[in-house]
Amino acid sequence: MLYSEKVMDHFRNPRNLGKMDDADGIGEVGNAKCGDIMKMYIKVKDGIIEDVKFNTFGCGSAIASSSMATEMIKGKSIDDALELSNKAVVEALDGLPTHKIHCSVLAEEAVKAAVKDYYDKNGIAYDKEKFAPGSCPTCGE
Amino acid sequence: MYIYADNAGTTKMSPVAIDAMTKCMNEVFGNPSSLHSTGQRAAEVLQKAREDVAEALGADFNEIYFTSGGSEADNQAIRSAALFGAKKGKKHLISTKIEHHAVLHTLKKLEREGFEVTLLDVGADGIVDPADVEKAIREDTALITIMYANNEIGTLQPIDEIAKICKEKKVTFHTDAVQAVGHVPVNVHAQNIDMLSLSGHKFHGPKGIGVLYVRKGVPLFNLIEGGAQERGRRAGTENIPAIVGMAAALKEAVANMDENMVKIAAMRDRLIEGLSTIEHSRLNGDAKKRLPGNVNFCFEGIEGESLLLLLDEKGIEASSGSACTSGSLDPSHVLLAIGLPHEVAHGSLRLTLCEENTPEQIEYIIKEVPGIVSYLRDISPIWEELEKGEKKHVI
Amino acid sequence: MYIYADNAGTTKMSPVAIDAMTKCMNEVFGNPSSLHSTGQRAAEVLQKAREDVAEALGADFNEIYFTSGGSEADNQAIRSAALFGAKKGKKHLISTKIEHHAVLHTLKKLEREGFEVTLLDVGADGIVDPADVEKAIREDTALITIMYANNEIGTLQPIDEIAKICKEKKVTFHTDAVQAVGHVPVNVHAQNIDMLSLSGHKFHGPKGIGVLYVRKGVPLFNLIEGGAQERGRRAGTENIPAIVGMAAALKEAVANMDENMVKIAAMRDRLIEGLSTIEHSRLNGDAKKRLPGNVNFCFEGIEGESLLLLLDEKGIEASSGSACTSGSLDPSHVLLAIGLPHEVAHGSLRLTLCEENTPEQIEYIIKEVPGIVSYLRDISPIWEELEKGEKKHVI
Ligand SMILES: Cc1ncc(COP(=O)(O)O)c(C=O)c1O
Ligand SMILES: Cc1ncc(COP(=O)(O)O)c(C=O)c1O
Ligand code: FES
Ligand code: FES
Repeated sequence: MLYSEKVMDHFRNPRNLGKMDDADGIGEVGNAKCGDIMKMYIKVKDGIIEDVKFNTFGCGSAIASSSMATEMIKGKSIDDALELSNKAVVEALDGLPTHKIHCSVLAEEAVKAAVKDYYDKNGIAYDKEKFAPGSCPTCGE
Repeated sequence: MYIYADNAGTTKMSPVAIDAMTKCMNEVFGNPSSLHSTGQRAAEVLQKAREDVAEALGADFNEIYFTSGGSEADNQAIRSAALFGAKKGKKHLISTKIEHHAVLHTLKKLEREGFEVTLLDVGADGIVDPADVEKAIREDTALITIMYANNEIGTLQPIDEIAKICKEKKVTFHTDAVQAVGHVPVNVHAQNIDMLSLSGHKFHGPKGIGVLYVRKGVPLFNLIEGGAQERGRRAGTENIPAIVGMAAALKEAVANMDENMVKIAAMRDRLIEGLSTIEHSRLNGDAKKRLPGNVNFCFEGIEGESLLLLLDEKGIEASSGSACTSGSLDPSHVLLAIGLPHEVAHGSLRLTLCEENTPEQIEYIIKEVPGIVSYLRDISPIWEELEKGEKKHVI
Repeated sequence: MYIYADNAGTTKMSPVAIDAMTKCMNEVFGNPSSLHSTGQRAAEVLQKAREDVAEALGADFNEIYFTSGGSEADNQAIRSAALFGAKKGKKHLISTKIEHHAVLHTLKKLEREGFEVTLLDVGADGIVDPADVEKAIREDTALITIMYANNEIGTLQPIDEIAKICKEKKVTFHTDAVQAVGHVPVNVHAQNIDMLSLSGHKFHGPKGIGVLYVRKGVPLFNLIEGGAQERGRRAGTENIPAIVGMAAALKEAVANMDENMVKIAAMRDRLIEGLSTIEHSRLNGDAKKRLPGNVNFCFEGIEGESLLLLLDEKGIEASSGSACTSGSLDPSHVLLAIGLPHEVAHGSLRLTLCEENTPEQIEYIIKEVPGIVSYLRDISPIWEELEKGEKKHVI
């Protein structure tokens, strides 16, 4: 099988799927041209990500990666969420095919983008370096 | 319900072909180059299969070269015509933007070797205009290679007109007929085709075997050097069981073609009708000038791979021009060539039918697809923008 | 009695291989590039076969490239090494005079394209001297390709020594092991082999399928362009049934190798002993450093084809280095390379055994050959001259 059981589980039954009307931060990454867009919503209270939701346009591994990423940051502090790496997502999914690794990169970036939006909206200062618009390893965008 | 609707990807071998092949593996194992009885028996069986294949194509038996499949046949035909052209100073090759990669990548390589390649556009209907072919021909054109039927959107190209132009202008004409042979009538002599490629596994025959037809008088160069098999033009011990299996499948396909075409086209048209009710969807490729079994749709706002995986869960096996399925991230070059924007090209679904499919299966597909499309649109950020009017619908 | 003794020509498929293949044709018909269950099932089966083949060769699975046979593998390996060599200004290729035509003709073609080819002599025993290989290496040597075992006279080449020299001198080493794999131990990593070709039908597997092993780090160019199969290095829908059949046959051959080698070599040695009693005959190739199943004799004063036809009448299926069997009139380049004069080279007989042959069959052959040889000598004007002393016996 192309995908692990974990990937298929998260693809079939995505966790935290949907929109959030009263989100504190929204991040959207990816690009329709190359076939993948992730939109992530976070609800933050006292520096803790209380709730998270996502919508994804993309392949099986894009949907599974976003689902897994939301699960990994839900209930965590923002600092912890910012530590989430695409590697951790891939590991949690029991691996991804090589040409699908970029989907996990998008998931990592979606989390960062949502946090950045939250910081921007609330006038919280942050280290711009950390949020350097990560160029996609695959398409360079 | 289990539905195999990826017959353009590959087909299930017919029992007739499996039997012919298994019988051959057990009884006709000889090397046809060997002088002894076992070898000569193999040589006879090979000759019979060659004649059968020739008959099915309207060719002479000594115009048939067995290859390991469609890709090899395409490579050999194009490289051969290019090399013989170059000897006469002709280094211009003409093809279309919607060819299979076996053709496109071979042309790309020849381009790097100093040939000039013109890739013709096709219309929004996925069909090349013979007038464009005629206009593209130059003094130094060595070859025109245009596929008989497209593997993604199923469009049938105006092969008769193109071949006639080539004949008049004295340019060698090759057609990749991998998707056509066994499905629609083909007669190489009547249609003035100089070279034609086909592949066994696309019409319920075995994999790893194909044919390059080369009209008598058209020179052929070896892609694989070695023994004197295939009249010295393709080395390697002949794959008799596969050749026999392919010949059996082709004979069967041709014998049942008229009947199958009507039956399959009816299912195709019903499927197109049913999927067309999904809003912001579109059929890719001309509705009528297409293979009897090909249905190819785009659904705006969704991505092809997820659609395929969810269909598979429902027992429906299909394919997509979507990049994600092939290990590359570029969407189908065919869908781009017919003018679809990237984001729409990512949301394609190809259902390719054969005579084994049933009207009940078609109704089941029509029932299941809309729900899956809706679900994927619901979770798609693009669809949200489209619906909110933040982005314009393309289809 | 019916005796098939042309196993170097091709083998009868083993029931295990036929079963594996037939099962696959019926059950695993998918295209491994397809995402749906049927396709993914095929991808799994393909991966398993790749691992099995790799294990049998002492390679990693991602060093295995499936091809349509030994000829294609030879062509791709040699052309690839030549092209990558040329990029670095290395345009010298080394091989031997006794290679298979798949190698020799590819080299000949490269020569016409501007490469320089050194074809090493072999000794009267049919074996190349590693010292000659070492001496032939130049600064601009891109490739050394030397067969593992010769297909006509069965001689085993000093592959370990040659590969070691190549490793020291940093020259890519390819070996055509079509006649060796499945018959004698081969371990590509342990033996420092960079590239190796094999063919399924030489060890009771299917025809039309082979392997090119390419060590990790050695660049590989495509002979067949198109889809991204075989990690982008060999286009064409994977021939899963044949790959599975070959893997099954190879596993079986390797598992029984020790036992078979002893059994077959004993029959070989008895056959050599028996045929040696015929006067003015000689064994071609070293008596010990040869494939367990290979017996190759020359009988002065007769011509190979007539011998084969008469043997066939007696139920003995064999082959000959004789020209007539291959459509060319030149005697075997291998027999000439070991120093036989033309007239003797025409009178050769190759009997190649497998584990299916029996000691009774060997005795039958030993009983029948002398009479046929005598008969042909009786009707031969050359023999008359030899007997009268007008010409000198060569052997
Ligand atoms: C030494 C050798 N190399 C290459 C080949 C070619 O193999 P195939 O006929 O499978 O292409 C053969 C057999 O014919 C052979 O004996
Ligand atoms: C149009 C077309 N050409 C060529 C090929 C290549 O055929 P094969 O996979 O048998 O090499 C295919 C199928 O994959 C095809 O659809
Ligand atoms: S953003 Fe999707 S591949 Fe680069
Ligand atoms: S979204 Fe296409 S590869 Fe992941």
